[in-house]
Amino acid sequence: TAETETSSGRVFASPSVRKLARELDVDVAAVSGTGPSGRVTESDVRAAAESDDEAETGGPREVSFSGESAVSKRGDAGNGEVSSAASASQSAAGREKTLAAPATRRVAQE
Amino acid sequence: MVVGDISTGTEVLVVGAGPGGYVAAIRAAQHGLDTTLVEKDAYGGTCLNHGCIPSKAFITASSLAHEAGHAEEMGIHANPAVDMSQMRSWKDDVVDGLTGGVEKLCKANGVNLIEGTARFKDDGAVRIEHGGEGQGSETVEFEHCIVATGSRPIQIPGFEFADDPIWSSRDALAADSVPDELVVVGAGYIGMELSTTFAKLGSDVTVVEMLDDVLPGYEDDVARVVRTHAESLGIDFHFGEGASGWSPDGDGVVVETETEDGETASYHADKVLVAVGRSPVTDTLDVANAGLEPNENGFLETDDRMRTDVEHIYAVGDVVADSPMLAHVGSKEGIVAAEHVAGEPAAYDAQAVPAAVFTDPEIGTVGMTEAEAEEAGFTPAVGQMPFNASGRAMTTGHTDGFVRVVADEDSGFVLGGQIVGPEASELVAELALAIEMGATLEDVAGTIHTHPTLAEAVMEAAENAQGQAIHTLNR
Amino acid sequence: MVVGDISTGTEVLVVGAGPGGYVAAIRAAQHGLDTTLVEKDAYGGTCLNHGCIPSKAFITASSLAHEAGHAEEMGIHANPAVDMSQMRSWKDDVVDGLTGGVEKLCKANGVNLIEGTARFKDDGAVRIEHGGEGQGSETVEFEHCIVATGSRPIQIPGFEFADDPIWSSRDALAADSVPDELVVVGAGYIGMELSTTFAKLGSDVTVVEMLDDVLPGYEDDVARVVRTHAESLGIDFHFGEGASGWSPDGDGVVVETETEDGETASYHADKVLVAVGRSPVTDTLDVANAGLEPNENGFLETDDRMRTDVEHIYAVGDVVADSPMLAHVGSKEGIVAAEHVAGEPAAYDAQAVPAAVFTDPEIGTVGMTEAEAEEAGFTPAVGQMPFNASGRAMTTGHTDGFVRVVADEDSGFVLGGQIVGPEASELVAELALAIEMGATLEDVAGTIHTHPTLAEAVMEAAENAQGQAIHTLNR
Ligand SMILES: Cc1cc2nc3c(=O)[nH]c(=O)nc-3n(C[C@H](O)[C@H](O)[C@H](O)COP(=O)(O)OP(=O)(O)OC[C@H]3O[C@@H](n4cnc5c(N)ncnc54)[C@H](O)[C@@H]3O)c2cc1C
Ligand SMILES: Cc1cc2nc3c(=O)[nH]c(=O)nc-3n(C[C@H](O)[C@H](O)[C@H](O)COP(=O)(O)OP(=O)(O)OC[C@H]3O[C@@H](n4cnc5c(N)ncnc54)[C@H](O)[C@@H]3O)c2cc1C
Repeated sequence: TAETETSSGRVFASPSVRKLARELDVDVAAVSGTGPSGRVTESDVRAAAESDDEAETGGPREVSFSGESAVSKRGDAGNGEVSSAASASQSAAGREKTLAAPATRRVAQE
Repeated sequence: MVVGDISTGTEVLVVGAGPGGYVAAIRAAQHGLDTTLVEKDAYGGTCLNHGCIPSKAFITASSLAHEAGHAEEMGIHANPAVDMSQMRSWKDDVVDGLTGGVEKLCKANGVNLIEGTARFKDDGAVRIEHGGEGQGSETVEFEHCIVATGSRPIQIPGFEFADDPIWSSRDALAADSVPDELVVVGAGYIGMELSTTFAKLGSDVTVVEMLDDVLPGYEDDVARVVRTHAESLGIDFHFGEGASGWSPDGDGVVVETETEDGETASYHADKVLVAVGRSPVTDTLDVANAGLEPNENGFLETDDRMRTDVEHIYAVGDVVADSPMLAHVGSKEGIVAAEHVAGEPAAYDAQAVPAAVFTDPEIGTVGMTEAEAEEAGFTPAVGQMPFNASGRAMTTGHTDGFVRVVADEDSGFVLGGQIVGPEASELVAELALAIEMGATLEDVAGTIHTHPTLAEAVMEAAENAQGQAIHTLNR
Repeated sequence: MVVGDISTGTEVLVVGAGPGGYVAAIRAAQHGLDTTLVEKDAYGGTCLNHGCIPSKAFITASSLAHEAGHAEEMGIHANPAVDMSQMRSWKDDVVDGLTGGVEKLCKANGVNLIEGTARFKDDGAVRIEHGGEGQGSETVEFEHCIVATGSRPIQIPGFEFADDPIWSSRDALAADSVPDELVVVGAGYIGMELSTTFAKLGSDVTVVEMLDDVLPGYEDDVARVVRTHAESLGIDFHFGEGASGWSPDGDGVVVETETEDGETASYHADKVLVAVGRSPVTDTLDVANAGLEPNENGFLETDDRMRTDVEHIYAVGDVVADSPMLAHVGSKEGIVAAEHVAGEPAAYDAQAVPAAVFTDPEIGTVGMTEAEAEEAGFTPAVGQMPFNASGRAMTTGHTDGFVRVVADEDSGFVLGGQIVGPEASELVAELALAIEMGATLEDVAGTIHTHPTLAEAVMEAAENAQGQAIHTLNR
């Protein structure tokens, strides 16, 4: 199977985010992720669809990880992830959960 | 051996070497802290010596014997004979291997091990009495202490575990013969696991339970699958009855029970297993001397860093208030406490705590039920996959039960799962990760699952919640 | 029955009702498309009738019999007798239940079912010849077609499946007696699964393999665990030998083999199972008439929407080029094709395809190996947990093998996992989800895993990769 979107490498985004990217016609491999270690989140894809300039942000291997960018992103990552998740389920009044993964929450605590 | 009273110091003192304590000690040592672990009895605590491990060993072995004896349909004709004392010594070997391993791992990570009973002198030191006559005692000063003293089985009036025919779960797990008739008081998870085990080994099992169903706390349809199967193994349930006393009768005993309305009944038995719950242990270590006050039920209260009211004293495991009395919860709490002492940003912030019951079939649950999701303000989207529609389940002959996934309708976020069926204890791991990762139904349904596996049922339940299941009809 | 040549039309025509085709048809119908599914042989295809399902039924049953007969250590004394024709009819019942289910699910979802062999007339119509004499034929015009014609076992020169002593995997799975001596040609996953099964049922098994190890494609240390255990079951391996011919010998046959250097050997057998691979089926349906050209190995090439070069004709399942020949891959491809026809934003974009081998112990793999991660430019962080350090594994007596997790050192992202050991096929599901979600080692290690379960080993392997394992020494 030829994988047009992923042929050049691993994409660190969940199946639902990748589907959203197809729906919004965004090349997920070219989106800079703001999730932990550069994971591409739903809000990243929506932002890319709006700004419509995702094509310039480079290939998939740059997206994702390592180096200072990832580390500096980590700081906001926790909050970013939490707030995007929270907005996705605003109807759930009184929800105590934060919908952030274990590593993200740890970063938030840091 | 050290005799007399010498005094040493340690950065972290851990009291109790169960899954709460030994994990805390190892992790503390991994962070470079000078760590001392005191255990009065046996490394591994209740879990390895008298709980999780021996029970699962007996469950697995008794299931193999039972299954092989009931597989004519598959073309397998066997009439297995069980040598209980051999089964018990195999189980002992398993336990010894693991407890020996815990000791080795502690040492290899640089944990100082002390055998003895620790009692607080004040909030900065314990006195440790070594086991056995004339072994002396020593004082250990600590900067931080982690209390991991666990729990013990609750006794009910009239039923003393010291009496030979009255079994605690610990006694049941040390059995080297199979009682002809066994009365089990209590149909919680420990009572149900052991009832099933002894029924498979050939005991005539009668279960007496005050409440009106097995496995209180589990949803009706989940408990029903287990109860129905237990009944098919010949287990006789009496709900709404409390055990009020017993008397010797020939070689065995007669157990009397009473309903709320005062009706009585009696059951003959060779042994009576009392499994009505467990209470926290704080009386072995004079907590008051350290300024700790157990709550009205005897538990120690903590914050999410596992600190008690006395900031540098932590509590983890079964002794902690408002926390499920489960080994893996204790271990997680131990890790949090150790890392917090080490200055790491750890907290007990699990979104989802999986739990398993090793009955036949097993139960595995994690996160919210549909009712809990509603209470929390979600509009639940619920999907289900019965194992009788699973190819893998059919090829094993175990098709009772189902996987249920509970999600938030709006966002699709997975909130919980209830699994009853083969390998439910293992299958729940994927849903725990899904919940912790903030995965949606689409993520679980969109992840390729190996065919033919039971895990496909998790995917199918997620698809069903979206109205897109392949192997079940969608509602 | 329709006789004569009438012509009807359909929006989606699916050819072949294996796990690729029937899943595609159901999903297409769920999206409201007028869908027709043609099958020439049996609903469920290879997988349900002659592959995944019957093999797993035999594997489970033979394992139960074998295990019960070898559990003296646990105190279980049994000498199970296997009635192979009864085992076979139990297996047939399982298969019938599932294939009947597939038919019902198709109908319930509104799929039109046609029995017969479809051949392309052109790129807009097929002619379907109904099975059996005088059943006639019909023409069906389609807007979109999904080719899901699957694969068949490869024959090697001199070994015709038509000859009675020569078995394809399909023949082996229809056996109603156990051969005293079985020669298996090929040590790939099908050969290894069936060798193990028949060895457990009592056959003297000899495996002849051209390459120099079992399970080509799997890492050495993974394959070794399976080979060593297979040897302990008495399976005799001969590597570097190809089967060159056979001749009758008394009631049985003699199989001749040859090495590259021309050395020969011969083995006596009652049956010879040839399991050297499978080739795609495109010759049943005159693909050229539709303008399709299989590649040099006979597969159809597709894009990530499963479209062939002829845009409105899709291919899914074993017939697709560069795609693992696995049931769950076929099903996923079927879903993608159906949803793409329906205008959904679907694509085959799996980051991780799990695969299992149901040997003893099982293998479950997903994503990248350490070597593959290096090749892809990552610096791999690798963690491992041996099952002999797992409490749950010890309580089952199955402690061979390990869980390995491969991650990216810098980011912590989980890239792959290799599991060999008990329930490996199930355990790999959690790692597949982890990879698809972009989870890090910390996410997996930070998720609470139920004690005592085999799934804890996944968590421990992730901790080990971070240098923080509790139950193994960290490197
Ligand atoms: C039959 C049975 C089956 C179970 N099955 C499961 C299961 O399948 N899964 C699961 O998650 N849980 C199971 N549990 C529960 C599990 O055993 C407990 O949750 C777990 O052991 C709690 O761990 P802990 O470290 O808090 O305490 P414990 O394991 O109770 O360990 C406490 C240790 O502290 C020591 N100690 C106490 N006071 C002192 C002192 N003053 N000085 C020195 N040492 C001291 C004790 O000797 C003991 O070794 C089961 C329990 C039972 C009884
Ligand atoms: C012994 C064995 C064990 C296996 N175990 C596993 C396992 O554990 N896990 C796993 O993932 N995979 C396993 N496989 C592989 C699995 O069976 C295949 O990957 C899967 O069946 C492929 O599905 P498919 O839909 O592409 O094709 P198939 O299942 O081969 O179905 C194709 C169907 O198309 C029909 N057909 C062909 N031509 C026409 C035509 N012209 N008109 C109408 N109908 C037509 C055929 O009759 C057939 O029913 C196993 C295979 C074997 C042989």
